[in-house]
Amino acid sequence: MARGGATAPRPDAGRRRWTGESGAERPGSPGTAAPGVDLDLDLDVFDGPFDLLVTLILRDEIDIWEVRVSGIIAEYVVRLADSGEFDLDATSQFVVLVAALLEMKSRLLLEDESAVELDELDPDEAARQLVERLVRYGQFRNAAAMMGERWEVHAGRLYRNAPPPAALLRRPVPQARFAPAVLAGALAPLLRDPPQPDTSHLADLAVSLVRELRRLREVLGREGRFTFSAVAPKGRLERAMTFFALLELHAGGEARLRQRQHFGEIEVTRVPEPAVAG
Amino acid sequence: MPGSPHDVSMDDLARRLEALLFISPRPLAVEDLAAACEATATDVDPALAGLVAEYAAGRHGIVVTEVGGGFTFAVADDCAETVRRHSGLERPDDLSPALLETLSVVAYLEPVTRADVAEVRGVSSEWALAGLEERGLIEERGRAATPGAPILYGTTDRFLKLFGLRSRDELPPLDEFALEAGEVEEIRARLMANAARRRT
Amino acid sequence: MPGSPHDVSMDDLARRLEALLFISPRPLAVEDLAAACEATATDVDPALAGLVAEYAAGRHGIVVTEVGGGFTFAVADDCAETVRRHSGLERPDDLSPALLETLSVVAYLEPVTRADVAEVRGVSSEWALAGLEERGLIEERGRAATPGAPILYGTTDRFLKLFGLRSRDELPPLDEFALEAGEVEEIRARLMANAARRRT
Repeated sequence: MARGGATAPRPDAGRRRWTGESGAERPGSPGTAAPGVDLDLDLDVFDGPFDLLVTLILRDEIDIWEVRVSGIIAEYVVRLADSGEFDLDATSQFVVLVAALLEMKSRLLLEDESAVELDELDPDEAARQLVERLVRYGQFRNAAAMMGERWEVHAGRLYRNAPPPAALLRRPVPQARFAPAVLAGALAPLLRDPPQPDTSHLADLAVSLVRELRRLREVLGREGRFTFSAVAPKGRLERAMTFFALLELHAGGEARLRQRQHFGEIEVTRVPEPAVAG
Repeated sequence: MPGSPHDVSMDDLARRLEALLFISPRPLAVEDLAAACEATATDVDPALAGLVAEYAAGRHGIVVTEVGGGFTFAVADDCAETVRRHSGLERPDDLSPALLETLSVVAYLEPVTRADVAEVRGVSSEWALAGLEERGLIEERGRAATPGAPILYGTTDRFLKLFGLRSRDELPPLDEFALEAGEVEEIRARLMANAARRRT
Repeated sequence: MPGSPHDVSMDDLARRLEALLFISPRPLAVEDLAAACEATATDVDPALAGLVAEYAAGRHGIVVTEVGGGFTFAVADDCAETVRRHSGLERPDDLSPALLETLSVVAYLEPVTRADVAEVRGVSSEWALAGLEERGLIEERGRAATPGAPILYGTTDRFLKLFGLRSRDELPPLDEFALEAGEVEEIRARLMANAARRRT
């Protein structure tokens, strides 16, 4: 793609809005209707469709602090498994939205951490330090705009790029300065297949946790109470999964857990409906 | 030119300088030129000035410019389009705002570590530094004598060439880019508003 | 020259011819020059004659000569010794990992376009190719018969010398991948596939 001449300046050179790696932008803006993901949620703080939840969070009407994102994911995976259908578009949309929620939440967590540190400072001092930092950063942003302008003017300049003719070289080309094997070595990493990201742990855990949750809910619904040893499978990993599932039931307010002594039996009791008030 | 050949030839030293600038793929400093001509910088200076005048903008299809720590020939700006069309040489891809910003941090603070850059920008700049390194605009400059001995980065001669700078000293002082009082006030006000919102 | 600047600048066409000859590492025929300037040979001839006169022997440190059916700039004979002395003072460059990787892609897959190299390496390789060209390790090998007719690159005799190879067939086989050096197409396919996978 040949571009225009080096002399043609672009009007907004170097004055483009800063985007890129910006940590300052929020995913979606307040009031943006979330694209349709058909999922009904029943969470501590919210009972209704997922779309509505996202919209409310974006409008700051629900505090993302209060929302357990893992709960949303678990619900979705259960629904996905139950429906037996896989809609790629809808699922990608869900993943994007959940990622946005997680990003917002993690950002809040980080903000809060720094706020705690700053609380230990004199509030005025903390504000002064922050302003100082932003002012320093602003300086570099302005400098970057100047550099952008210089780039527009100079980057297209053409310099000669030809090697001197051999006759004009005093020093002859160093004979066999490099071993040819070096070339094969340099190419080899490109020939190797890029490693596949290992997602097995994610898939395994998610699926078996969801299955385990469903199994325990059934037992709980049927019997009202049970003990850990009665429902736990033999394998170590499987037992761990059962344990996590119990914690999920507990966290979700569906079951009460009780252990009378360390390393003793865990008793699980159903919490009568409605589990969540309001 | 055509129909009006010059009657005066260049002097011997100037002609040799011209040959050197033509042949070298890199800009040549006065000392390099002097060494190659077995002359002193005092001899070279006026001859070079004459050469620069001969190839001043508008006179020839090429110009002598001082860039990247030395002197070099370049295609005159108004002939670049013709050359580009014929040679297929492309303008380098534009730098994204994130790359430009990272580059300005490196250029003003070099040598800098990855952490220094992240500190100024407030975001991890690993990707941006890798992009700049791949484009030949920054390079490793050894390791810092601090715990972990992190890599130090600095700008390259190619950086100087692409930004039309004679040397790093030619960058305008950073102070010139300081925010104006009004802008600082705006930042302060925004921070206060945020803090107030978080408290409620 | 110094002390006697010319009063007449070159005309526009002559200046563009000058720029074209300056940038091209190979002689350019009158037809090439005419095409590049969107002019006819009849226009180009007098402008070129003027350029040849301007750069006649003894006037500048470089001369315009006609060789092998085309015109090119070359160092004036009486300046050659200075240039040679300068080349003796330059220290040889090492090849950075990026240059070496790019060189290996060109060496095993040649002829390749800039886009092929970028595709295989997964990063824009313009700067690396320029660096190799400047070192005389790769050179243009005509144009690909694809849209836009991009430049094809291949390795040079200097490359063979530097790596102690008698011919390109002596490139070490990529044993690790059970491929013979001759199976270029297979390597190319594999590299392209890897590049595509890396992008996703």
